[in-house]
Amino acid sequence: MSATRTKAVLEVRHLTTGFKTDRGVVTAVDDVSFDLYPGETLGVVGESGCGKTVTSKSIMRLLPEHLTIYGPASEVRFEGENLAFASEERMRRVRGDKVAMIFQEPMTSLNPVFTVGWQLDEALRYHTDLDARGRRQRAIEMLRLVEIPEPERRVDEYPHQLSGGMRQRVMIAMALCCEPDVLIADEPTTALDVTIQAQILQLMANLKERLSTAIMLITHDLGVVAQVCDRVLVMYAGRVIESGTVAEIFHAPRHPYTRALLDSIPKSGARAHKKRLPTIPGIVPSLFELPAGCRFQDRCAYKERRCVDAEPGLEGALGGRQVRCHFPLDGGAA
Amino acid sequence: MSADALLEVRDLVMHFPVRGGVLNRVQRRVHAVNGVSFDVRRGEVLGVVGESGCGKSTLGKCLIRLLSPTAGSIRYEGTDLAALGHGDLMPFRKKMQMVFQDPYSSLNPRMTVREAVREVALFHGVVSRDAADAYVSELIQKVGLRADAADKFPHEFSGGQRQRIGIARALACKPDLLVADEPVSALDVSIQAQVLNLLMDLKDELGLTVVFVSHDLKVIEHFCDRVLVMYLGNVVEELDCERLHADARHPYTRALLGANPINDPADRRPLTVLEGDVPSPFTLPPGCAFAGRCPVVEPRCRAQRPPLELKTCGHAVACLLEPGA
Amino acid sequence: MWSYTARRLLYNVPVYLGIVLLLMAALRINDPAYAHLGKNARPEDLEEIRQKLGLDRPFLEQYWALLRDVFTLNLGVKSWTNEGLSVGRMLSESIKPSLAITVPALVLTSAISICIALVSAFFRGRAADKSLMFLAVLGMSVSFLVYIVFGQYLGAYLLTRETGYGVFAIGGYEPGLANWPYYCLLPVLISTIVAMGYDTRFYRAVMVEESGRDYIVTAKAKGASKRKIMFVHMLKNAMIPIITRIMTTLPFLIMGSLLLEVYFNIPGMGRVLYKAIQEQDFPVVQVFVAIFAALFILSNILTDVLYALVDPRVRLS
Amino acid sequence: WARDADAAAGGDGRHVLTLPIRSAGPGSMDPARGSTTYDNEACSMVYETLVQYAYLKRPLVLEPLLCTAVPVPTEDGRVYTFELRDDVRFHDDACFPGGKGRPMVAEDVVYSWKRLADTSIGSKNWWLLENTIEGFDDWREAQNAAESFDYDAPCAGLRALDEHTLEVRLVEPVQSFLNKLAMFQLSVVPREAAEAYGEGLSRHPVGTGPFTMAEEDWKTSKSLDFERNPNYHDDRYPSEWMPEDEARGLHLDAGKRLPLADHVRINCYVQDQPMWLEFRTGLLDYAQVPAENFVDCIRKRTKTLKKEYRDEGITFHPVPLLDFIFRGFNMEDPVVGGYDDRGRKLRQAMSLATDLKEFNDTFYNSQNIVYDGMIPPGLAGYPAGGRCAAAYTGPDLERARRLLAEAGYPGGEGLPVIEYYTSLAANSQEQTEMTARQLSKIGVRIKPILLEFPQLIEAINKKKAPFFSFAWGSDYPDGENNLALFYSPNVSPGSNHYNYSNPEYDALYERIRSMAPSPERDEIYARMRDMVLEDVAFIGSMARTRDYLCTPRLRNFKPTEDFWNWPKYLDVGPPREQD
Amino acid sequence: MRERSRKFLSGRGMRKLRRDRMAMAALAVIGVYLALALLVLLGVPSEDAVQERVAPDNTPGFFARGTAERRLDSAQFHLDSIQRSVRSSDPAKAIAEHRLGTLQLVQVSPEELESRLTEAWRAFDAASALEDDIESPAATARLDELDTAIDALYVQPTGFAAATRFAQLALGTDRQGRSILLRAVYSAKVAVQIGVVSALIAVLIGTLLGAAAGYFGGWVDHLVVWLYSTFSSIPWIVLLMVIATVCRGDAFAPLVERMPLLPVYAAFCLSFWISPCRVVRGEVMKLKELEYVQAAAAVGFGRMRILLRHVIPNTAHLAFINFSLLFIGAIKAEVILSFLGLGVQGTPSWGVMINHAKAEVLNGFFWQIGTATGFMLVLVLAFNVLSDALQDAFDPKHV
Ligand SMILES: Nc1ncnc2c1ncn2[C@@H]1O[C@H](COP(=O)(O)OP(=O)(O)OP(=O)(O)O)[C@@H](O)[C@H]1O
Ligand SMILES: Nc1ncnc2c1ncn2[C@@H]1O[C@H](COP(=O)(O)OP(=O)(O)OP(=O)(O)O)[C@@H](O)[C@H]1O
Ligand SMILES: [Mg+2]
Ligand SMILES: [Mg+2]
Repeated sequence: MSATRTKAVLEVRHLTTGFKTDRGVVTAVDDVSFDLYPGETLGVVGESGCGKTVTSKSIMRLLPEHLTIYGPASEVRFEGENLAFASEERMRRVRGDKVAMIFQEPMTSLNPVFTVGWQLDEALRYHTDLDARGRRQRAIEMLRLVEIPEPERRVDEYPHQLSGGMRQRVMIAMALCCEPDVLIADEPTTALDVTIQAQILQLMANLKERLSTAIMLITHDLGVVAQVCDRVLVMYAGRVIESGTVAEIFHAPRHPYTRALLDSIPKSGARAHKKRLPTIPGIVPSLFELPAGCRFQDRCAYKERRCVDAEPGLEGALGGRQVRCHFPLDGGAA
Repeated sequence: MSADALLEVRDLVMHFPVRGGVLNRVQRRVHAVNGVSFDVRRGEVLGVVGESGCGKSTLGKCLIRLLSPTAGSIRYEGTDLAALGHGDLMPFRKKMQMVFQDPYSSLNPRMTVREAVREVALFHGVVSRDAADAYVSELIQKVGLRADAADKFPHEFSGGQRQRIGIARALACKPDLLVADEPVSALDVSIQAQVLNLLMDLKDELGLTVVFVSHDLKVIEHFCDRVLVMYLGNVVEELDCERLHADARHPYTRALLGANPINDPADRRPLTVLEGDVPSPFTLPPGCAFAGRCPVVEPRCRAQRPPLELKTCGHAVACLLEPGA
Repeated sequence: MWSYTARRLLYNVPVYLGIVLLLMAALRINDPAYAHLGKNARPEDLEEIRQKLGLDRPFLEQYWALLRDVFTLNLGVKSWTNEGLSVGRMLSESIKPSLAITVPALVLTSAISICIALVSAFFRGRAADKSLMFLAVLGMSVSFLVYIVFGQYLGAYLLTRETGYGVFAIGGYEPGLANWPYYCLLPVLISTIVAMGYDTRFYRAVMVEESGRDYIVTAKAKGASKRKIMFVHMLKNAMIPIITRIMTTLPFLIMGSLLLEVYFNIPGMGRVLYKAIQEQDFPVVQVFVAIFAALFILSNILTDVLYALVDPRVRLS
Repeated sequence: WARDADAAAGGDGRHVLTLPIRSAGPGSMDPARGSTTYDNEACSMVYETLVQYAYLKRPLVLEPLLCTAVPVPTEDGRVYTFELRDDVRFHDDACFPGGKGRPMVAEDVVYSWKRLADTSIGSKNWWLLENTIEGFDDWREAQNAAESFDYDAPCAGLRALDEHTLEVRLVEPVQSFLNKLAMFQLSVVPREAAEAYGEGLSRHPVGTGPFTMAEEDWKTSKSLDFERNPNYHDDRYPSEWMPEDEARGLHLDAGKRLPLADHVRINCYVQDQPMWLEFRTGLLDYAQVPAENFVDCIRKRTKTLKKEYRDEGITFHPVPLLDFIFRGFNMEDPVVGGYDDRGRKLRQAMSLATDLKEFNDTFYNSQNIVYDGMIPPGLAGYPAGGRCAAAYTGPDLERARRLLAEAGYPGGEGLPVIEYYTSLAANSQEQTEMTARQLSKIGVRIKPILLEFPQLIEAINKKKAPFFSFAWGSDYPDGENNLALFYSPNVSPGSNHYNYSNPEYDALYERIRSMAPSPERDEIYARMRDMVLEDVAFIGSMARTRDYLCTPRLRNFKPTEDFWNWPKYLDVGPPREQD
Repeated sequence: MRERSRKFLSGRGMRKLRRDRMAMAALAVIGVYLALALLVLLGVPSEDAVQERVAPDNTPGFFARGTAERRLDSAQFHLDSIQRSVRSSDPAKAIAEHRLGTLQLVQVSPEELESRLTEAWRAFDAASALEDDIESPAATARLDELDTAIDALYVQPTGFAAATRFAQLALGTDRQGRSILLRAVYSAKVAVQIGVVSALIAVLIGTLLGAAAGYFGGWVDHLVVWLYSTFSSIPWIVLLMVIATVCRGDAFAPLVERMPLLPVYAAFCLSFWISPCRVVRGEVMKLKELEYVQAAAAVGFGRMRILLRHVIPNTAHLAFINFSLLFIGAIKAEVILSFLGLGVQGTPSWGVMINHAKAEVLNGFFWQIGTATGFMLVLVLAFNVLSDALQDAFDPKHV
C-alpha cells in the first residue's frame, strides 16, 4: 500500500500540546507526527488519557484557547498550509469544510433546541453557496446517505426524538455534508451498542469508499481497529509509541505495550475459556510526574537499565513502521 | 427445575411507572423486564448479555431485591424473595451482594475504603468490632489493593481500583451469590483484564455463585458457564457458553455475534448490520420484540410472541422460526 | 397542553388553601380591633368593632368567607382603615403606579444584564470579565436603602437645583406616557442598578455553563464563528434559566417596591400593602396576598408552558 | 420631559396652593368616622363647624362660622341657642335633587350630631358628646338597641327650634362645650349625602366648606386635590389681627371673600426626605422642618433662619403645640405602681434621673419646651416658667439615688428590669437607648419593647405596660382636657392610661368641669397638677414646637396646629411691597 | 473525625479554593470580622461603651473640624453641660465626677472653673455674634480662641485615655454623641450573629427537609413541596411583618426576652430555608439514583441511616454555598428590616445605623451612613467573593 501512495492530505509534525493547569503546565500530547492519506483509515489506539482526544482536537484547534499551548515546532499541514498557528478566521473556514469531526457522545453533541435540519443547514450555510431550498435538499440527501429512514420527516425533528444511533448518524451526516477531505472520528461508537456500532462502522466504510475521505478513527476497541483500519498509531502517555499497518501491529507488535494490550483482550473460542488473562501491571504515569526514561518502564516486563536512563526515540520512517523502544520485540503473533 | 438451583426465577416482570403530570400519577410504564424465567445453579457463573437498555441491570437488581418486581417469583433456596418485606429480607441481604456497573458512582465519595467496607461487615456481624480492621485489610489485599489503600478516599483511585473496592465491599459480608452488573464495561481493555482475572480468582477461592451481566460477548464468553441473551426485557436465548459460537440460533444472538468485531485484521468480514432501531420500552410490540430488526422476519412474528422453548438440553430459544427439539 | 395547565391548576389548589390559611391565622394572632381605635377608644367600641369586622365569628367561618370572596372575585369588600374604599378600588388605583416602575425596571435590568453577561462570558477569564464581575459584586454589596437615599438626593434634587430644570421628579406619580420619564425613570434606574448585580452574575453563570457543553464544540467544528455560537447556540439554550428567572420575578412586580414607593411618593401596591399590614387592615392584606399567590402559581405554570416553547425536549403531557 | 421647577405649580393664572401632609394622608373624610389630625386637616377643607377660632388672634378666641354669633348660655350655663346663618349652602352634588346644593338648616346640625351616636356607621367620636347633652345618652342607648336607628326620633336636649335656630340643653354647665363645637367631628353633614353614600361618604365629602373635593381627586396615600367652592357663603378675611402680623403683611387681604386660592393640592409624604427636597426645589408652598434637617436651615442657638434661606425669601414660623409628651407609669403595677413609699419613691427617683434637656437637644434640636406637669404651655395651669416646685425634675442623680435607696432598691439592687413600652416611630429606638442610658446611671434597668402604635395602645389598655412613652395632644385649648387624663372613671381602657386613682383629685375634677375660667379655677388646676406631680404618675413633660418654613410666594401664612381650617386664608402670588 | 476533616480539606474542591487568591483574601477579611465579633463578645467594646456619649453630637470623623456652625454648637454643648455641673447643688462633687467619654474636667475649685467658664462663654458670645458671617475666614480666629478656652476646661487625656479617645472620635459621633466607630465595630457582632444563626438554621432546616423530601419521595416530598410552595407564594414583606408581629405577641414573650434577636432570626429563617431546601432536594434526587446509595440499600441499611450517612454528607458543598449566600442575604435584609422598624432592637447594628443616619445625609453628615455602609460592604463583598469561589471550587465541570 505504501508504495502507491498519493500525496498526504494531512501532515502532522511534532505536534505538542500543553495545558495550563493550577499545578503548572502539562504536556498532554508530546511530539506526535503522522500523515493521513486520502481514502485511508488511520486507527489511533491507546489507554484512556493517553492523548488521543487532545491530538484530534489540536488538529481542529478546538481546545480552549486561553488554556492551551502548542509547541513552537508543531505543524498541522493541510494541503501545505500549517493550521497549528493559523488565524481563527482561517480555521473557521477549514473546520467543517475541509476537516470535519465526529464526537464520542452522540447524546450531548447535538444542540437540543434546534432541529436536526437546522443543524445540518448551519454547516452548509457556512461553507456552500446553496440557497435555503438547496441546503434543505442537501440535508435530506445527507440523512438518506447515512441511512436514516424517512429523512424528510426526521429533518424537522429535534435530537431528543432520535435514538442514540440515529443521533450519531446525524453527527456523521453533519460532518460529511460539506464533503471534507479529512474526517476525524473520536470514539464514534463507544457509547453505542455492538449492533448499532456495526451500522456506524459500515456506514463509515461506505463513505470512505464513495468520497475517498481520509479518516482518523480513534477508538478503544481493538476489534474495530482490526476490522476497519488501514494503519494504526499506538499512543501511550502523550507519545506515539508504535505505528504500522494493521496487520503489522496485530500480528507483529514490536512495543511491549502494544503486545500487552493485544494480549489482554478476552479471546473467544474454547481454548481461551476460563483462562486468566494476561494483564499490564501498574498504572499509567501521571503527566505531572513522568519518569526520565521510557514512559512505559514501570509496567514493562522487559525493563532494563537503559529504559530508566534514556527515553527511546521513535525509530523508523514516518508513514512506515515505527516503534519507540530500546528493545523492540521482533514480532510474532500475539 | 433442578435440585442444585440456588435461585429459581419465574415469570419475573418489572415495570417502572413513569410518573408525571400534575398529580404525579403514573402516566406510562417502562417495560424493563417482561416475564423472565431461569435458574441459577449453585457455583456456576451465569452470563447475561443484551444491548444497553434491554433490562439487564434491572434484572440484576431484582435478583437481590433492590427492586420489588412487579410480578413473578424469585426463589432463593426455596424462599420467595419477591414476597418478603424489608425486615424479612435482612437474612438474605447477607447472602447476596451486587457489584455495580459504574465504578465512579458506586462508592460514597465521603467515605474511606475502610469505612465503606467495615460498615458492611459490622452491620452483618461478620466480624467483631475489634477484628474489623484486620478483616478489612485482608479483604482489600485479597482484591489486589495495597493495605494502605484502606484509608484513602475513592477519588484517589483509578477506575479499575474502584471497581475492586466495589467488589471488596460486596464480599465483605461473605455472600453466596454475587450479581456483577457490567463490572468491566466502563473500563479500558487493559484494566478490564485485571478485574476479570480477579473475579475469576475470587469465584474459585470462595465458591461464589455469580450472575455476570455484560453487553460484551467476548467477556461473557471468556468468563461464564451459561449465558442468557436478552432483548428488550425478554430472554431470547439461553445456552452454554462453550456452544455459543456454534449453536446460537436466535437471529439476535447471531446478529450480536456477527456485529462483534474480531480482533484480527486478517479475518475481516462484513459485520452483520441490522436494519432499524430498538423499539421503545414504553410500548411493546404485540409480537416478537425483535421482529422490527430481524433479518429473517416473517409476518407471523409480528403477531405472536414466541415462547422460550427448550431446544436441546440446556439450550432454549425464543423464536418462532426455530423448530423445537 | 390545556389539560396540563388545568391539572397544574388543580394541583395548586392545596397550596393556595394553605397560603390563605397561614395568612389568616397569622393575622389573627394579635387583636386587630385595636388598630381601629383612636386615642379615645372605649371597651364597648372594641366589641362593636369586632362584631362589625366579623372577628367574633368562628375562624373557619371567616376562612370560608374569605375563600368565597377570592373565588368569586369579590373585590367589593371594604377596607377597614381606608373608610369607604373597596379593596378592588385600592387594587386598581395602586397597581398602575407599581407596574409603571417595576415592569420597565425588569425589562431594563434583564436587557442590560443579559448583554453584560454575554459580554462577560464572551471574554471569560479576561480582565474585562473580571472587572465587570467585580463591579457587579460591589454593586450588590451596598444596601438598597443607601442607593435610594443618594439616588434621590443626587438625581432628583441636586440636578434640579443646579440646573434649575427638573429632569427627574423628587416624588409623585402622574399617569400617562408623557409623564413617565419625569416621575418614573429615576426610580426605575435606581432599581435597575440595584438588581443588575444579581442578574448579571446569574446570567453569566448560565452562559458559562452552556458554553462548556458538547454541542458548542460541535458547532465550532462545523465552522461557526464565536459570535454565532454565543448568540445563536448558547443564547437559545440559556433562555430556559433566563425565562425561569424572569418568570419567577413577575408576580413580585405587582407588589411594587415598598422602598422606592415610599421615597418617591408613588402610590403603589407596596405602600398600600405595607400600610395595610401595619394597620392590620385584613381585607386588603388578604385579598392582595391571595391575588399575589394566585399570580405566583399562574406564573409558575406559565413558566412551564414557556419552557416547552423554548425547549423542544420538554413535553407537556 | 424635564420640567421647570416653577411651572409645576400651575402657571395659568389660577392660584394653586401645594401643601404637605406628613403621613399617608387621612383615613376618612367623614367627620363622624375621622379622628386623626390628618382626618382633621382634610375635613376642615370641606366641612364647617358652628364656630371656629379666629385666624390671626392669639391666644385663641372663638368666633362664629356657621352661626351668626358665638352664643352665650343661659344663666345656669346649660342652655345654648344658636342662630344659624341663612346664606349657607351645601356643595353641589349628585345626592341633591338637580345636583344643586340646598341651603343648610338647623335640622342638619341635629342630624350631624346624632350621627356621632350611631354605632352602626362606625362613629369614633361619641366621646365628644358623651354625658353632655340632656337626654342624648339615653336617646343613643335606645336608638342603638332598636331595630333601626331612627334619626327622626326627638331628643330633648338637641332641638331645631326653626330653620335657623338650634337649641342645646346640657346636663350640666360643661365648660369645654363651646371648644368642642369648633372640632371638625361636629361639622355639619347633609343627610342626603350620608344616606346616599353610606360608608362612601368617607371618600366623597359633601359639606359647606370653602373647598370641594371630587372622589377621584383623592389619590390614596399620594395626594388630595381641592377646588374652590363657587357657592361658598360670605366669609371674609379677618380684619382684626395681632400687631406683629402687620410686619408680614397678614392684614393686607382684610375683608376679601374667602377662600383666596382657587385650588389646593395636599401631597402625602410618608418619608421626610422627599417632602424636604420638594420644598427645597420650590414645589411645596410650606413645609414642616424635619428634625434631621433642622440644623441645615436654622441656627440652633438663636433659632433663626440661616442666611441662604432668608436670601431665597423663605420665612420661618415656629408653632408651639398643645403637647404633653411624657413617660407614664401604670399605677396598678406591682413594682412601679402604688401610692406607698416604695412605688412612689421609685418613680420619683426615675423622674429625677431623667434628663429631658438631653432628649430635647438631641432629638428635637432644643426646640421643645420642657415643663413640669401635664398642662401644655399657654393654658391655665401651666406653671410659671414651666417649672413647678412640686415636680421631681431631673437630672439630679444624687437625689435620685437617695430616693431609690429609700424605696428599698439601693443602687438598683433588688429592682427587677422594668419593661418600657414605646411605639415604633422615626427615632423612638434611639430615644429608648437614651432613656436606658440615663436610668442606668442610678441603677434602674429597663427593657424596651417597641410596638406598632395599635399594639402599644392595646398593651396600655390591657394595663400590661408598667412604664410607657406616650403623648397627648390637646383636643381643645383648655387644661381640663389634660386633667381628665387622671380622672379615675377614665382608667384603662379609657384615657387614664396611668390608672391613676385619687378620690380627692376626682372630686376636684368634677368641680372644674363646669367651672367658668376664673383665678379660682386656675388655682384648682394647679392643685390638681401638683397632686399628680407628687405621685409621679408620669415623667414629663415636653411640648413640641413645629417649625414651619414658608416660601416667599405663599401669602397670609400663620400656621397653627390647634385648628386646621386656615388654608382658606392662604394665597399665592409674588411678594407684596409693604407700606 | 479529624482524619475525615483532614481529608475533606485536602480534597479537590478545597485544594482549588486554597489556590484562589481572592478567596483567601476574602477569608482573611471574614476572619477579621469574626475576630471583631469575638472581641465584642469578650466585652470590647462593652455594651455600655457603645451607648456612652463621648463627644457633642454629630462630630465629623477623621478629626475634621466641621463647619463653623457645628463648632459653635459643639462649644455650646460643652459649656452648657459644664455649666450645669458647676451650678448643681454640690459643685465640687459634680466637677470631680463630670465626664465626657475619657475627658475629665480640670480639677480646680468651682470658683476657678466658673471664671474659666465665663471666659469661654464670652468667647462663645463673641463668635456667635457674628451670625451670618460665621463662615468667614475672620471668624476662624475667634472660633479657635473659643476652642482653646474650652480645651482649658478639660484635662487633656494622655496615654491609654488619649488612644481611646482617638479611636472613639476617629469616625465621628452620631447625634447622641456616641462613637460611630465603636458602634460599627460592635455591630459586627450583631451582623455575624444574625448572619450565622439565621443562615445556619435555614441551611439546616432546608437541608434536612430537602433531603428527606428528595430521598423518601411520596407524601414526605409532597408535604415539603407544599410547604415551600406555600411559603414562597407569600410575599416576603408580608411574611416578615407577620412574623415580627407574631413574635411580639404574648405567646413568644418569654423566649424573646431571653433572645432579643429571635424575631429577626425567625423572620430570616422562615424565608431563607426555601432555597437550600429546593437545591438539596434536587441534588438528593440525583444522588438517590447513584449506585453507592443503592449499594448501601443492598447491604440492608435502614433508610434513615442511608439518608444521614450516605446522602446528606454528600450535599455538604451545597450547604457551604447556601450558607454564604444566605449570610449575605441576612446582613442586607437586616437594613430593610430596620427600615421597617422590625429589626434589631436595643443594640447597634449596621441596619440600625444606616436607618438612623439616612436623613442626616442631606445635611452633609455622612459619617454614620458611610461607616455602616463601608463595614457592611467589605463583609458582604468578602462573602460574595468567597461564595463565588466556593461555587467554582465545588463545581466539577469547572477547571
Ligand atoms: N483542558 C485540559 N486541561 C488539562 N488537562 C487536560 C485537558 N484536556 C485533557 N487533559 C489531559 O490530557 C490528557 C489526555 O487526554 P485525552 O482526552 O486526550 O485522553 P484520551 O486518550 O482521549 O482518553 P479517553 O480514551 O478517556 O478519551 C489527560 O491526562 C487529560 O487529563
Ligand atoms: N428507575 C427506573 N425508572 C424508570 N425506568 C427505568 C428505571 N431503571 C431502568 N429503567 C428503564 O428500564 C430499561 C432497562 O434498564 P436497565 O438499566 O435494566 O438496562 P441495562 O440492560 O442494564 O442497560 P445498560 O447496558 O445501559 O446498563 C431501560 O429502558 C431504562 O430506561
Ligand atoms: Mg477521548
Ligand atoms: Mg445496566
